Amino acid sequence: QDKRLRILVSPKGLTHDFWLSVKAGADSAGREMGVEIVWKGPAAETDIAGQIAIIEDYINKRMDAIVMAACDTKALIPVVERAHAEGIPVITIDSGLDSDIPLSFVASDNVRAAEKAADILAQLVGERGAVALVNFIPGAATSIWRETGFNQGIEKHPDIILAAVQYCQADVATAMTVTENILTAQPELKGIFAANEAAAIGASQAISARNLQGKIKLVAFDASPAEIEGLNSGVIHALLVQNPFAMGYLGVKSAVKAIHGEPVEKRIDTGVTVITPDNLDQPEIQKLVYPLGRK
Amino acid sequence: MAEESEKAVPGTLGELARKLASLLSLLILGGVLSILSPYFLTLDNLFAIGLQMSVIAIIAIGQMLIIISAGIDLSVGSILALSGIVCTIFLADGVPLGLALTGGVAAGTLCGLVNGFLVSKGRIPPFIATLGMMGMARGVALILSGGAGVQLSSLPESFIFLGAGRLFRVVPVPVVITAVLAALGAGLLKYTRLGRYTYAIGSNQEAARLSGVNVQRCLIYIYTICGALSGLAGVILSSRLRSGQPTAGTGWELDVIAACVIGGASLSGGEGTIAGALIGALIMGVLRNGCNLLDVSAFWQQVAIGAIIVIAVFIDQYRHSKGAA
Amino acid sequence: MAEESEKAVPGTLGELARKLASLLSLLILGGVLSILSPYFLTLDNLFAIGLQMSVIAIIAIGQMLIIISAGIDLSVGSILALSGIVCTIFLADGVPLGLALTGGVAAGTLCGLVNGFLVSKGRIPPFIATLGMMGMARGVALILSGGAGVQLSSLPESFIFLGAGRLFRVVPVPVVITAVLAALGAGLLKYTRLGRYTYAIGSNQEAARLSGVNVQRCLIYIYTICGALSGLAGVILSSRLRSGQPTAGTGWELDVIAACVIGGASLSGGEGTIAGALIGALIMGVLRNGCNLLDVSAFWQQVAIGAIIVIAVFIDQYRHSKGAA
Amino acid sequence: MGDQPLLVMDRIVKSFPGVRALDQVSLTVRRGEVHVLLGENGAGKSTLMKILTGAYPRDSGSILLNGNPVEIESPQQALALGISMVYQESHLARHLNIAENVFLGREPRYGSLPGLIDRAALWEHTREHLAELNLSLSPRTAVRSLSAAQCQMVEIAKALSAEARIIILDEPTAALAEKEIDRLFGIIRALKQRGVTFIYISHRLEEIAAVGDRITVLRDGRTIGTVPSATDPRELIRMMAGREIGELFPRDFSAPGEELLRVERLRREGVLRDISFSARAGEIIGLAGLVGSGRTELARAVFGADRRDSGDIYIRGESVEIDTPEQAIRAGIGYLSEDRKLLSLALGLSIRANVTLAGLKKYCRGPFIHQGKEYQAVESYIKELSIRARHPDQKVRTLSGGNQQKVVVARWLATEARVLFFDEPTVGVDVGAKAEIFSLMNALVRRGGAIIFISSYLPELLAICDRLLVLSRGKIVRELSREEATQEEILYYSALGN
Ligand SMILES: Nc1ncnc2c1ncn2[C@@H]1O[C@H](COP(=O)(O)OP(=O)(O)OP(=O)(O)O)[C@@H](O)[C@H]1O
Ligand SMILES: Nc1ncnc2c1ncn2[C@@H]1O[C@H](COP(=O)(O)OP(=O)(O)OP(=O)(O)O)[C@@H](O)[C@H]1O
Ligand SMILES: [Mg+2]
Ligand SMILES: [Mg+2]
Repeated sequence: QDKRLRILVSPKGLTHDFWLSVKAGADSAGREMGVEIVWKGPAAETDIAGQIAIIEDYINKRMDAIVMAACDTKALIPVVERAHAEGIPVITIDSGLDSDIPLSFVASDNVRAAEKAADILAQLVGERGAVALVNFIPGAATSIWRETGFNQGIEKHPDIILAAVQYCQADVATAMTVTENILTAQPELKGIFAANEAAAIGASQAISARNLQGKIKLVAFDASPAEIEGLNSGVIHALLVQNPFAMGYLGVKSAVKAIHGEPVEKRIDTGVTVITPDNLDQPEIQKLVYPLGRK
Repeated sequence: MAEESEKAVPGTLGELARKLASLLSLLILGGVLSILSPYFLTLDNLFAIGLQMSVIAIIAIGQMLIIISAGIDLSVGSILALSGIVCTIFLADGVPLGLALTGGVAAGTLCGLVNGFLVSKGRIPPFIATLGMMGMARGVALILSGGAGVQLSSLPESFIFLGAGRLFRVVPVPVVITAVLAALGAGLLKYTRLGRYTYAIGSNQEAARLSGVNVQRCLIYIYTICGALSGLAGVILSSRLRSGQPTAGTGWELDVIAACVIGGASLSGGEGTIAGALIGALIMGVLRNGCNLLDVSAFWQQVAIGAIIVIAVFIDQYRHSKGAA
Repeated sequence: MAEESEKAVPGTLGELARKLASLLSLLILGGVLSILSPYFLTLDNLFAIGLQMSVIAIIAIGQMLIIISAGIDLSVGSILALSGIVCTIFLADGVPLGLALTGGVAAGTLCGLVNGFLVSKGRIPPFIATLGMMGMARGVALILSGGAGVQLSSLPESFIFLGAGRLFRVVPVPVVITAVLAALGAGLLKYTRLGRYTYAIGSNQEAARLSGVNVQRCLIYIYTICGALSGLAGVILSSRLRSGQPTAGTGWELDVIAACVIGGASLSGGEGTIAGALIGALIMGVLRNGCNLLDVSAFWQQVAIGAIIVIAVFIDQYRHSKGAA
Repeated sequence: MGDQPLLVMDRIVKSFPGVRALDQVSLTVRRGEVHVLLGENGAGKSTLMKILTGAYPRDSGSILLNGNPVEIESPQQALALGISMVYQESHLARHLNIAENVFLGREPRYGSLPGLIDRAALWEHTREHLAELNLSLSPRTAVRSLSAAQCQMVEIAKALSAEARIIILDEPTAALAEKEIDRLFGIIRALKQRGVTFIYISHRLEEIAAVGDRITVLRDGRTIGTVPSATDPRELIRMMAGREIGELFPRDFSAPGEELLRVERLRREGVLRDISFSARAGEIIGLAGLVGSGRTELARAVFGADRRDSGDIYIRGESVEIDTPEQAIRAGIGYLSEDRKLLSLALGLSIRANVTLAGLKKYCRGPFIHQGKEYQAVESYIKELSIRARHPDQKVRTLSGGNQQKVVVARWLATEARVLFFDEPTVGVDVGAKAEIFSLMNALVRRGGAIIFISSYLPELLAICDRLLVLSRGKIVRELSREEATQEEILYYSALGN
């Protein structure tokens, strides 16, 4: 039989460029180190039980290591404990666990990044006026962290008020609809923070459909091609970019180390970079935005 | 319910009362919102609602046909996504616009055709056949797009016009398309054999068969039409979003079915009108819009929309039985 | 389909054939998987499937009752989440375990009771009543939890046991609970008045009413039972998840209904068994598990599951009509 | 107080939207009598009885039982007061078995636990009741597999088993043949001895004389009067209709023309055995036989509604392929089925949609329906068959039973079919309307059509058929010419194969 190591990489979701970049990073590490990567996540980011079932099934299939972005900080602890008991090392990426079992947590700091987003947005709108938050899934950990961070950030700017918070369920069409409605209800709105890719794309479509590009400042998370496009065309003013490629890549690398019994770093911060039209052309930014080269 | 139906108002008067009941819910809702929010009754906002709802409404027209025939189509949301992906992939590959649009709609039509075959020839209950298609169409959309949105580097003007254009600089194009399709659908139901047979099949399939209706062929037509409309809706949505989204329309099947039922359709078949589907879709749209305008928190919004759906149908039901008892 | 019912095999023989047909699908599926994957037929894996499916299966028992009565319950997933939240909030507040569990189940029961009232007294079609409840229960779950999962600082041993324990160190507790509830449900359907009335209502509601069956009360019981079972499932799930999750069970209503229909229920009522619900739930579970064991890519998995659901019902349908024609 | 009437319904009023179905109707029923309700289709008989059983609420009026006013708001209350009813429309739960239907709502209890059913007792009691009706069916037979007549017998068993003081029978014999009817009458008489009171609705006047004591006649939702059952039938008809009815069985016999339909060696496993016959233009052929003899099956097999195992069908001498009803209709064959509710009517749709369903192509240009032509045709049928309706767009569900039946008859008259199978077309139809239906049948065959007429009501068959085919156990055992045929003859041959 094939003696190649097999590593399960389980993201929270399968769609959107963010997770595809994580996959690209994982695959790239897999090729580099000659291990087989199995990419398997739940259909929706809210499907915690689905992720548990996947991890269980792959424990039963005797994977050599598990790299996962946990759909929930607590709920996956029991399966991870089981993996530990079976001697399968676990590494968390992007979204961690309230447990000591994962040998490493490879992620950026969502709260801090969202706080930074608030600062940037405040600066863009001139430290005064109403702004709105288009968040993604109510209840999802990342979504909560970003909302928390954004709120903390806004509090530091006394003349900025957060006028509306809506959720888009990580769906572009819904994001467009809620943004349109916010724009109707808040004619004085100065800026919007879109907390993930779907929210950003939907919000930018709504803004350009009303010819408000430039008038409404849009700051968003992630860096999908559509968002870069928005940055170029002036609808989006700043992007907070994590490094999903690095998460996937370093996650798998740490997993391989762990399998071989080598020590791994408990916390690896992959950082957050702010991209604006000004720094977009810099080579290191380009590498971040197009980890696999331009399509 | 058997009890309720026995009290049904006969003839056109009852139909009218029924239609008016859901229309009434819509008007009450609109009235309340215009008082509560100064932004509600603006032309911009009304067109925005129309625009937001047009995609749902187009699908609801097809879904209404299926519900009248006592079926159900759970795959509409997935078909919408698949068609959008097919269309945008074609566009991204430089296929001429006309061909790309046709391709998108054709993909939806094909899915509908398969649904129709499974239901009629395969005798698979519509719920299961379309549940299967729901998974398959979504899966194919994800496979084709690789899971990410399909971005278009260059956007043909006329493609944008489809979703974002305005006729005479005022009326959004999707709203116009919806109106035209609704008129066609209503005409189909009222003035053609297929329409009449749809009601007959939904009311008593065996009686229709024994009266010489080719039930299987009718069902295939109906599901195919619904697939085609979902496909068209997907193409329009992808024009609005300026991209193909493999996850678009997730969960919309329930919204669309709710729109039909709020608009007076009965899931046991034989009842329903296109006007009802439109009113139902509008009620859903106005509700969502209203909650956003009033900045109802997202959590309370779920509670409110759930409650109002029930209340809207309750009013309908109540007036209905009142008028008859 | 009217045609199908006419050809139906009379009496118990037909029932048996029908049951065997879905059992056959399950066995074929299991057989194929044991050949394809060495991991499938391990005790660990079989218990894992049982554990994963037990929550769905418990809800499917309740859903089956409702489907037999010609209704449908779309709110089961939301009720599951709400019950889990209520139970874990109580636990987090230091309420004794027994009370917290009761509270969770009671929340589900209450939702079911409201469903029952809306459907029976309010004459609201089940689809709409439970669609409304789906929004409301989910909204309340989100509000109570503030949108985040409810974390428990200390976890009572016996709470963990409920979802993760093993009876005699072997059989997972949820599997045992499912088996007991299934036996009770099957007994209810077969040996009690309520059970027979459920079939009668689904078969011909007006006939049941005219025979002196208190249709409204029966419906209230049935929806309440389904709510209670969803609540219990929610409590078990929150024990498995060691937290309350406001988004748990999203979209599960379709899985549960599919399990029932695969297991031989008809959405037009009057047909179905608890054994069928279990087999249906198992088929769904084995499918998912099998796709994981075989490393089917997630997107293809959606296609495959969609296709196999259709095929499973097709086999059922085919054997059914074969046996009768 | 032996003279006090058992039941008094006093000035009952009931309106449906747009129609006053009952206008101050009064009814007095004595203890231990069989009280007949008579009236044209739509007169209000069923509605009055549904008010008595709590199936409908009444608008005003009062009900006295033993002189005491009672409120009956639900079927449960009526049952508790000892009132049970066989409804005109079948009300069986098709997914349950016979025993469960017979005792639905009154299951024998098991032990002290609430809600448990004593299944052994359930089977046993049901078996007794079935035996009483001479029905050789297992109590566990699923109702969906029963024929219309068997269903009707089960409904009767259900009403009788309730051990009620008042039993209402709304056209119980509509689907039954001679033998079953005799048995039913025997049971009615026996129960009468035991003090049970019956209210009996039927359109068969000679039945009424045989079993009834007194007759109350309704017309247009009003009470016309109560008379003894010995009253002259012509007088009864005059009371019902308010006018004289012409000939009851209008038919002019003439020499048959060319052969329209020929069926050869038709077989269907277990139901039909080697059936061959032909029908010629201008003929009405009767199909006689006992319940379950396969008459319905024969018609369905020729019509393509059921699969055939073998057999050829010729139209005007040419072999035709008929596997579906659609093909049959295209070949010019029609089939009016015996169960109007399950197999014929789209109850939720309008009269118009129902009447034109089978012949819709006639009113179409391409795929489009010519609504004007359609309305015109439907309105003319409503007139010809005197369907009591306010508008062609009225829902069929809101029509009285007999009027619903007329809609089905109109549907098949409205097709261009030249060969029509009429399976119990006169079920529940009043005397006047029956004459109208026969006269339309007569007109149809005179224009060169042929009708194969299935009826369990022998006087009808004898009066209007050119010849009769007697079926027994799925085989044609005898052909009788109009001259040869008598009731005794038919019954003799019907029983032959058994
Ligand atoms: N549910 C209903 N809604 C509206 N009208 C109704 C309804 N039921 C009956 N009617 C009307 O009430 C009148 C009386 O009907 P009913 O059924 O009592 O007649 P009937 O005497 O039993 O006739 P038949 O001999 O045909 O059975 C008819 O005009 C009928 O159309
Ligand atoms: N749906 C069915 N499933 C199984 N058997 C059936 C069904 N319908 C009828 N049968 C059986 O077929 C045989 C003949 O049918 P049927 O009773 O319809 O004949 P018929 O001569 O038309 O009598 P009827 O007077 O009842 O119309 C009977 O033995 C009956 O029990
Ligand atoms: Mg009647
Ligand atoms: Mg018959």
